[in-house]
Amino acid sequence: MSYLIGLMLIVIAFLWQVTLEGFQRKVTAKVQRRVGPRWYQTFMDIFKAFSKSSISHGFIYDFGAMMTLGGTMATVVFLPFSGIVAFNGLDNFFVIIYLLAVGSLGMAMSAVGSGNPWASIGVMRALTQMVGYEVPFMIVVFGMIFGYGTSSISALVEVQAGGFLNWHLLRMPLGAIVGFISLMGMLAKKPYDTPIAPAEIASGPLVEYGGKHLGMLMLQHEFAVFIEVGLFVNLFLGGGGIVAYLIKYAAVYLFATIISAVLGRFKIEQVVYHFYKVPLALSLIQAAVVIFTGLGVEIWL
Amino acid sequence: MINPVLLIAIPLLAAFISVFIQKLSWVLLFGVSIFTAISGFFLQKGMFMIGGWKPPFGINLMIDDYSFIIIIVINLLFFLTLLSGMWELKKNKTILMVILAGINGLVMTGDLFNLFVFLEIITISGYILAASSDKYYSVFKYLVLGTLGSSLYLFGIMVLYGTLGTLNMADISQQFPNVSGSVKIISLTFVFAGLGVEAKLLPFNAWVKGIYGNTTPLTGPLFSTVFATGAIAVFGRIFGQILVPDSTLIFAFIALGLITFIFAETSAMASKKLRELLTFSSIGQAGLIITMFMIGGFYAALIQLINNAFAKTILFSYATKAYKSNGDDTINNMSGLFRKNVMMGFGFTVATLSLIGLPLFFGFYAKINMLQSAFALNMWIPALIILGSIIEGIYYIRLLVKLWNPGEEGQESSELAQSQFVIKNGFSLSLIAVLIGIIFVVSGIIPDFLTENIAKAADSLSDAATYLSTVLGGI
Amino acid sequence: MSQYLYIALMFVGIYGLLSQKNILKMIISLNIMELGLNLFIISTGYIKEAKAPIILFGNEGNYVDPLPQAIVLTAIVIGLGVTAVALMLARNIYKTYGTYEIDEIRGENDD
Amino acid sequence: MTINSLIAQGMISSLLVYLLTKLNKKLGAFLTVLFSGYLLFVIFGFQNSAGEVFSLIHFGEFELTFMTSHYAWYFAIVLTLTYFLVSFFNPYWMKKMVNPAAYNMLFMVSMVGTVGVFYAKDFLTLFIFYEIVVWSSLFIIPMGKSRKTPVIYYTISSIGSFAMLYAIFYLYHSVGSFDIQAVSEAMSQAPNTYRFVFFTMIVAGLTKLGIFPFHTWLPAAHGSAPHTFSPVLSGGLVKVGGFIALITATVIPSFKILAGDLQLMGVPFENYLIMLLGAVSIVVGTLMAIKQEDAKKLIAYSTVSNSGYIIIGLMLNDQVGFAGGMMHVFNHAMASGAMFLSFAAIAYRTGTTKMSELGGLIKRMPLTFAAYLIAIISLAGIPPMSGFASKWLIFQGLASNGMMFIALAAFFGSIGSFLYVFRPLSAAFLGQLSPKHKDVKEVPWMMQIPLIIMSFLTIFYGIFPGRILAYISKIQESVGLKGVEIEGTKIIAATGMWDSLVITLVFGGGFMLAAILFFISPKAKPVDQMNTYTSGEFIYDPDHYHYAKNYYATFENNYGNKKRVELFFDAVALRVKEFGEMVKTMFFAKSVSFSIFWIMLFFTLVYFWGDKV
Repeated sequence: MSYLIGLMLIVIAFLWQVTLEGFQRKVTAKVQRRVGPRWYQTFMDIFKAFSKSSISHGFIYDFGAMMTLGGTMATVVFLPFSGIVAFNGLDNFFVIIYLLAVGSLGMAMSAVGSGNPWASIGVMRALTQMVGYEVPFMIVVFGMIFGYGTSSISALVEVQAGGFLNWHLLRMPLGAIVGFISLMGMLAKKPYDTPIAPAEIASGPLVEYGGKHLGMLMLQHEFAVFIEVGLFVNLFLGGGGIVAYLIKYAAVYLFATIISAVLGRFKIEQVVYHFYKVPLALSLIQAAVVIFTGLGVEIWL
Repeated sequence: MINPVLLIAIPLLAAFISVFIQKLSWVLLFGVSIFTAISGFFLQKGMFMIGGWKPPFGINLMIDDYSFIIIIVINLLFFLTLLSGMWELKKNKTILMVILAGINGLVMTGDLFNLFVFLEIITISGYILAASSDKYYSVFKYLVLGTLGSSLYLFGIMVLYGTLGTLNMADISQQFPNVSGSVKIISLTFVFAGLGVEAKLLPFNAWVKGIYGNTTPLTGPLFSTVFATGAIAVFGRIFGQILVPDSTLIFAFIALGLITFIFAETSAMASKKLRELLTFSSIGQAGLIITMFMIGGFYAALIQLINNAFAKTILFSYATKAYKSNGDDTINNMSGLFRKNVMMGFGFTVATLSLIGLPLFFGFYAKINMLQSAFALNMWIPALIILGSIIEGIYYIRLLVKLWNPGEEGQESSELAQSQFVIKNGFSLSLIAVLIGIIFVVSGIIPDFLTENIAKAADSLSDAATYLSTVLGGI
Repeated sequence: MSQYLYIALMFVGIYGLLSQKNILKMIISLNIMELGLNLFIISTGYIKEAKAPIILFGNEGNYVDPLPQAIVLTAIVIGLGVTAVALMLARNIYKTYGTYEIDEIRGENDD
Repeated sequence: MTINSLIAQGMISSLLVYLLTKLNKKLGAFLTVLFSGYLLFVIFGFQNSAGEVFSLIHFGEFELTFMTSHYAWYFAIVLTLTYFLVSFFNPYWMKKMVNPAAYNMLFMVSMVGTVGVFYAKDFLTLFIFYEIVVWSSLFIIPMGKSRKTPVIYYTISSIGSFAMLYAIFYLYHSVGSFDIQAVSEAMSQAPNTYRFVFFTMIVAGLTKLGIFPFHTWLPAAHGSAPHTFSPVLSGGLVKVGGFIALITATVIPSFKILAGDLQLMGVPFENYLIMLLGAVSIVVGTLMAIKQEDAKKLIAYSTVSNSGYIIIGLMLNDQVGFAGGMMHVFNHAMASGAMFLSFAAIAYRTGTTKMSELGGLIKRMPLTFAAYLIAIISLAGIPPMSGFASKWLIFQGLASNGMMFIALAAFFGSIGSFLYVFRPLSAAFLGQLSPKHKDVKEVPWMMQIPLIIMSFLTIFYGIFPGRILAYISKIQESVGLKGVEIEGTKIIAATGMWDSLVITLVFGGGFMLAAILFFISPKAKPVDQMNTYTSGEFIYDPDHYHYAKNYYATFENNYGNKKRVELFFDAVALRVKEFGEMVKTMFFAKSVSFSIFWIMLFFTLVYFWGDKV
């Protein structure tokens, strides 16, 4: 049964996120005063990629592609989706973060396996960026885990039930800011799109991809976005019913899009420096507030 | 049972004869040495009057467990030294026999002035032997300091004589606690300084670098083991049993011992030549052992004394042989030398590890005993001992690693980078090295193998009453 | 009180060792020191208005302590030996380095 | 078979191995395989034994005794397993070794020594075997690339071991016994003594584990040791330090004895201080590992970082984090052992471990690649491998205590590990195959065995971590902690649970799904390695087309290149030497006047002071 729910979650994630991706491109276009593609353009891109012939750079190139998609899909299964949890109790924050890393590792391996130095540079940047955004985010969540004594995400959603005043967005505003900045980093949205920077390093990890390999990577990207935005919605906006969840999701995602549409790009060392300057400090303050004063957890309205 | 007087008389007689039959003097020398080495085990214990005068009026020899074990050790060491330096004997055979007589007398004597005489006998012989290295200025320095030291010692005992009217050790040890503070302090410091010159304590030992640093395969082990063991043993006898200092003064002496230990170890760390390194290590060990005697850890001190003596035999023999064969003893030029003679390497390594006090070797037993007796006093002395041991370990390990493994830094170790050095006439040394190495390992695992008699010796040193009754009450 | 004088003499010798840089002068200083010491030793056995400890004409009156005198005899002999060795060394130093001045000796202990 | 006779057999057979290696190099090496297998087999038989006492010898007035216990077995089995697996590499390295006989002998001695350390009943036995391990491993290291690093190793190691010796004798002085059990009982009455002993004794653990500021020997020694010995050093011997920490803080129950002390975040401040050091070493190890050019140095620095996790876990002394720390001992042994072994395999075939000189080896050495991949997944703590289990447990332990600064380091080290473990993968195995290494082959079958076994164990205990944790919970109960809670394949902590079997299945399912998608799509055309997007330029030299040097240069720019601790130690060493030179000139001057001055000064001082006598 759980496995079926998991499969269903994957399908939902696919449909919803790919659709939203289309809207996102539309919104970006509007901001930049272009017309933009149709909302189902992304579906067409993916299907087209899968139907085209492609080249392979060897075993690890193929294997990495499968590993990244497989790992990311597996992660989708564990993320609570508006109260639906495929495996009860296993929606552990650390599990999700680290399972997501399987996808990243697979992609990195596959990309470097192509033998193209641009890909290596892109992977280097992606990993470096990861060090930047993961740590502040994990510190914020660490505070929550201590505050509520649980690292299960659905449990963290439950404590926010009962109106928007209980959302962590308001209970832990600093943490929410950090979470959002980290989310931008996870999504590799501008100004944090350094790893793929098309004009600089020829799309970085994606430089060699075409055909079904590219299709799989696009899919992986969509699933990863679903997880990352979903994490933010669950942790800071209190999850909610299906409709509420999807609205929150769309709002967060489009908000990030709008911000990124008007920004430039950081250099990679600036990314790390930036993350370790403001968000890390904020996250430490937030965690300290939660751990030492209980403000936001025990002391609240 | 052998009368201890023979240990002094026979070498002296042989020395006298050897002057007339130069050609056969090596037979005499080895004969005498083998005789003393063996007869050390069968020495009759007790007190022996010389010339029929009863102590405290006459001179007496005293063989208690302490001098018994020291005699055995010293005569064995002397024999090993001869083996190691048998190509270097040349014209020194007569002097060596005199030294043997002197050092035996030094350890056995029961009279402070007699001790001075024996001390002078061996130091004068020492000057002559050391002069064979052609470093005359260093020997001159040794002579000046040695003479100064023995003069100070003589002054010290004469102050005692002036107060107590006796020079017999047993008599003095009985009366010493009752003398007034100022006499105590004057005599103690002068005797301490005088013996400190020979025992290589820090401010008094400027001669050591020039002498030990320029030794030959004969004088190296002779000075560093036979002389050093004798001097330190006498030091232990006098300050452990005869002239026991009071608490404040003993603090100064302990401090001096520890300063010697740590300062010398740091100097050794800064040394680039093998003999110089070993020199400073010897000084350090002397400081350590004297500290142990001062704090009353006789057992530990004796174990470490023996450990150090046998280890240094190999180390100095090897270092001096290396210098003799190649005209150089810079450590950096010796890389991979042990690969050419594994047996010497084995002995050297075991001796070194034992000296550092690593387990599986005899030195570890010494170290735990030292710590145990140091902790009985306070917490700082063991800490300083440990600090010194760390430094000592570092430079010895650096040495061993260098000597075992040829190779450029950053490259895999290989035979290609091996030193051009060779060791000539190394057979006897290999033999000694393996023998001592095996003894160190066996006694490192089963220390009782060696320590049974040492424990008795330590007891006899701390048991002044028996000493008194043997000397004064006996016969 | 004369003992203090002898001790002072001893320290004169030591001062000589401390200040002199000529090998021959150092040997002389050494001898001065030993002289002072020997005098001191004699003085420890001295008893005022006592006779020499030689029993020739019966044993009346006080004798000075004979032991220090014996000791001094030994010490003098030893001192003589030491001086002989020292002079031998001085000779050799001069042969090797061509000088008696410590500061001009090169090649020993300079590393 | 008893422990004491096992030790005796080991010591004797090490001599035998020495002689046989002199006779025939390969024969001796095979004997090390045989004996380490035998040792592993015998030790395995002690799995359920606890409290059995074996007497070794009388050492002077002391008696050396062994006692079996669960924690001893756990550490012993990890170590002997590492030794056994690594020993498969020995026969192939005999030709390259400068002194194979000594290598084999010391290999055996250090192996037997570790068993002695773990099974020691009293501190003296523990110390004896600890030092035997130190010096025996010490003399193997210079057979590799450096003659300086063994000295660094010995220096730092002896700081630790002598501090421990000091503590042992301090205890002996105040308690009158070396026995660990007796000391443990006596300490509960004397927290002040214990506090001092805790800090002095744990230094030995810290130095051996390579915890900041004692981490400098690890990269130096592990990086330059013979290739076959680095896995033992890193995977095995480092854990001896973990054992010392375990003895100091848990077997002597610091959480009970120091309960009256200031408690920081749920643990006594003493433990917290050590945890902070662990946190610093995680950060330092990670940052330094990221910038290494030599794969072995990189792995060595990763060991520094992982030792930080171990010490943090052990110092938590709770139900979850402690279990994580203990399990990390095993995980890291397997992972870093496999990483070092795979680079030993590479060095065997190519003669180098510099990442920039390698590349594309996956085509020539696929099995080595697979072993390395599995090892790094485990080391980075990514789910299906065993490394995740321990990291998860440590994170849970930290979270339930709210130790945010330590968690910061732990998170940073965990994410940072992705960076450094990926780099050798990318630079040595992936990318462009250099023409120099066109003819490289996979290593011989015997060298493949340990790689396969290590990978298998990593995966197996990744899927069924409960198998290890069940034993660890026994250990926890035996030292007075609450055992970690396991239900089937589920592991339950106070702040959450996880089931690695489910995760593996889901991951497998996802992978199958992706594979189906992959294989129903049109087939891809394989192309040559050099046939890539090159911005339209013609590139002909694979060496130049391989991105391997200064991989994270941009990231490194953020923290620079300052080895402050190394510089500090160098400065201390220099000062000691300068001091030695000063002593030489002050006390051993050419002129006699100097020493006469000192002698007179001595008299003057004594007489000024003398009226107090």
